[in-house]
Amino acid sequence: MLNTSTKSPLPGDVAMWVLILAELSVFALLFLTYAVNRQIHPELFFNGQQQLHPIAGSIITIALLSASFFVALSVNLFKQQKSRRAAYAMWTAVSFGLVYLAVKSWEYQQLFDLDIGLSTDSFFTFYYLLTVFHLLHVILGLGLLCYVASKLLTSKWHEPNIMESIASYWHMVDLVWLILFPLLYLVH
Amino acid sequence: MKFQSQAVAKPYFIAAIVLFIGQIIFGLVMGLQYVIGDFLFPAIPFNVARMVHTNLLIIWLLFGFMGSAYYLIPEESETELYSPKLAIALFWIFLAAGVLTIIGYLAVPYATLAHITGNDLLPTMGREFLEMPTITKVGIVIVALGFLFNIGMTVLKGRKTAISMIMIMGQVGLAVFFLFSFYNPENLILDKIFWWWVVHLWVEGVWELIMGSILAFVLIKTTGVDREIIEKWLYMIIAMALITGILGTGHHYFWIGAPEYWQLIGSVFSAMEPIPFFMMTLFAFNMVNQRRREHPNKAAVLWALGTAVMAFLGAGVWGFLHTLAPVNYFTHGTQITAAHGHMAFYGAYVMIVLTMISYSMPMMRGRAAANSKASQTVEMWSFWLMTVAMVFITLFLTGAGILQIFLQRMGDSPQNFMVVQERIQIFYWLREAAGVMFFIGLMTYVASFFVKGKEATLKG
Amino acid sequence: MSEAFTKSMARNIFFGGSLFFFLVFVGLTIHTTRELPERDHRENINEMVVLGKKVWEDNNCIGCHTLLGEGAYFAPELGNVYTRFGNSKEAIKGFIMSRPVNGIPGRRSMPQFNLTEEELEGIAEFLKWTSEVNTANWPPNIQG
Amino acid sequence: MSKNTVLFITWVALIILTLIAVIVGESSLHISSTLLIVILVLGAIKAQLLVDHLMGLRYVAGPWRLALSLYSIVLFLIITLIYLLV
Repeated sequence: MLNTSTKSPLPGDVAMWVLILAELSVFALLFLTYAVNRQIHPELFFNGQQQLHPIAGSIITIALLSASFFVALSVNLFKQQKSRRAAYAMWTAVSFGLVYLAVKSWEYQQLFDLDIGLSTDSFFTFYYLLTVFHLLHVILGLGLLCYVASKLLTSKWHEPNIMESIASYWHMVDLVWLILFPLLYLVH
Repeated sequence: MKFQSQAVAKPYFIAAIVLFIGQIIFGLVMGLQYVIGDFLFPAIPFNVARMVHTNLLIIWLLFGFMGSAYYLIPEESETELYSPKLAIALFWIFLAAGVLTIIGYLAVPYATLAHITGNDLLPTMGREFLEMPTITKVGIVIVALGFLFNIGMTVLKGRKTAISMIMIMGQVGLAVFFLFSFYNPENLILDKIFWWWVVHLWVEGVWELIMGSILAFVLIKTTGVDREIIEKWLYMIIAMALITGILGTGHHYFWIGAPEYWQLIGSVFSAMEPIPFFMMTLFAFNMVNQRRREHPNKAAVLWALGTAVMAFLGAGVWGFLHTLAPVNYFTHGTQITAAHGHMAFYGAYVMIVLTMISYSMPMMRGRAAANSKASQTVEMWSFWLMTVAMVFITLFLTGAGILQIFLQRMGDSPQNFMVVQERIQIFYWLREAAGVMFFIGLMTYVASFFVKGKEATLKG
Repeated sequence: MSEAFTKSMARNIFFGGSLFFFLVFVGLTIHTTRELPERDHRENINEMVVLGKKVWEDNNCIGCHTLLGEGAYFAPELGNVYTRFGNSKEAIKGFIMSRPVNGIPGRRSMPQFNLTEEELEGIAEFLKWTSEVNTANWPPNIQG
Repeated sequence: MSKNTVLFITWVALIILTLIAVIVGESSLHISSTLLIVILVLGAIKAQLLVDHLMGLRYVAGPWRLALSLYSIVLFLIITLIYLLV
């Protein structure tokens, strides 16, 4: 490396990172089981994937990526003691999260209209488990982001450890989607 | 002992050990019935011996947990127990309910016991681990409420530490999930699904909180490591325990009629269940390595480390052995399940209660911190005898299970259950021998309480 | 390595994590109870099946047998005994009735429970109903 | 370059890579193995960008960056092997 930059400390609390590693391993096990089952029933999975909407999927991916960008931006602004601007960045991230929720519920509505449920077939068991499980994590994450955003606006709140931990949690949720999206939507 | 009222735990621990002996005696009876089919038939048929064995286990572990709480909470809250008299009263009520139930199992046929105790009013009997009459179940709930009130009031008026809060959460969880034993629907499948809310959410949920808080308490006292570090680790361990354990219930829903998505959820989450036990082993060894003092009670430290390792082996490794759905399809309802059951119960819950007894009993019997060198040596002998015997029991039952699966479930000409049981008799003989070894270990453990000698001094 | 590892964060992870997963578990359990009817054919539960389950419990059959793989491992699995006995309730009732009071010398034996004709009919109905539950084609074969 | 601009560039790069992956993915009904590798490699790159810049692990001491980077790379690798070999 050109500049031997000084080593910075881990952003956020180790306790949160233990949770992040646990969540990532759960999703890894689910992804691997998905891949194996796809090879066992290739046409079932192919037909299942035809019901999905890649365009909606890509809007979701971009929304989550943008949310992650604004969360990271908010952390930077927070470190530069610009709490007010950090709060605005965080609320923007939350709004992108809401875009995700809207598009995701639209997608589920399409599937419910076709009477496709959790036990319809093996593909949709995986689809619903993976995406709903991820959705619940996003909802929990949005709750945390709203908490931080409101704290930033109101008092002289200065908790870098909590701020960075919540940001790392959100990035983990985005990382999971980054892997989930090509697997479920693109590779058919 | 900092507070006089902690001595209330003494009768609980004594009752626990006595009932433990009873449990192992009936374990030996059953072990013999596996190899000599008509042993004690029809006086004590296998199902009666089994009820006594499993219910004694649960009763004496509950005695152990309550005793541990009565010893731990006052010291953690730095105040006297709210009402020692209530604790003693509850002790006698619980002991009476337990002993009467066991006598009921042995004295009259089960159907008669059900009739006498009015099971028809609210039928909750006849289910594994919950065979006790409905009135005994009500008695247990009353004792639990009184117990929770007692320790709750103690904590309220005293210092609130993570350890005492986690102990209370575990005990409250235990009481709350026990209430599901009153739900016995006519639909067998619904009955089974919510039966697991009692059994699984106990042993892979709230009991891990109780176990964690006892282990943390003993480690703080024996190693002198800073409370902040120990409580941080404790929170992480029980967080992982509940995160993986709650959805881990799915590994019981594979073949009992529940939808098939449970095969995926159950396998994935229960595959992660060994992690909290692995963290607990790291935690125990780390704290002992970083100890700031040499505690004279070497036996208690050995029990604490042994608990962490055996819990990881029995509940973690042996659990993972048969938790994935494709594997469980063949091992479900075979001796593999029994092997896991034995080592998990001993490694996780029997040993943690013995750890607490080993740590607290010397002080409740008037010594400063530990028994004599001689007594501790005998106790350590009993530790190794019982633990090694349990490893053998588990290995022999695993062997029996593997052969059973091979003969009864695999291949194109699977054999009949009873024929297979004949073919695997050798493992049952070996298991009975290991059971006798365990019993010797238990007798050694009891003997260690009566070994005299000068008290080991408090060094450093 | 100046990582922060605070007890308060660990506590939050504990409370947040366990609550989150408990809610997910409750949600899945509710979904399961909605999907169960067409898997367990509860419409076939008549009063004989109910009596059969009561007889099963009052005589602690789970103390020796496994039912759908859960119970004691001393005696055969009974979840599919109806099919193993050739789909005949009479075979099941006959077997239970004919248990010798003093057992079989040197071998495991089922006690004589002296069940009434109605109780026998009930237990047979209950085992027939249990064998028709959709258990993801478990056990692996007829031996159970 | 200030931290915020690095973030901005990462964001734009991630969006572009996403669009490329979608175009590649939708180009044909049945994905050929080469297109499969392209998509999964794009996924791995995106994951690495996220871990390094958005998560901010680029210059962090300790095994954290390695662990997170390996996570996505190894996962994509195993999935590719499963898809190609099984």
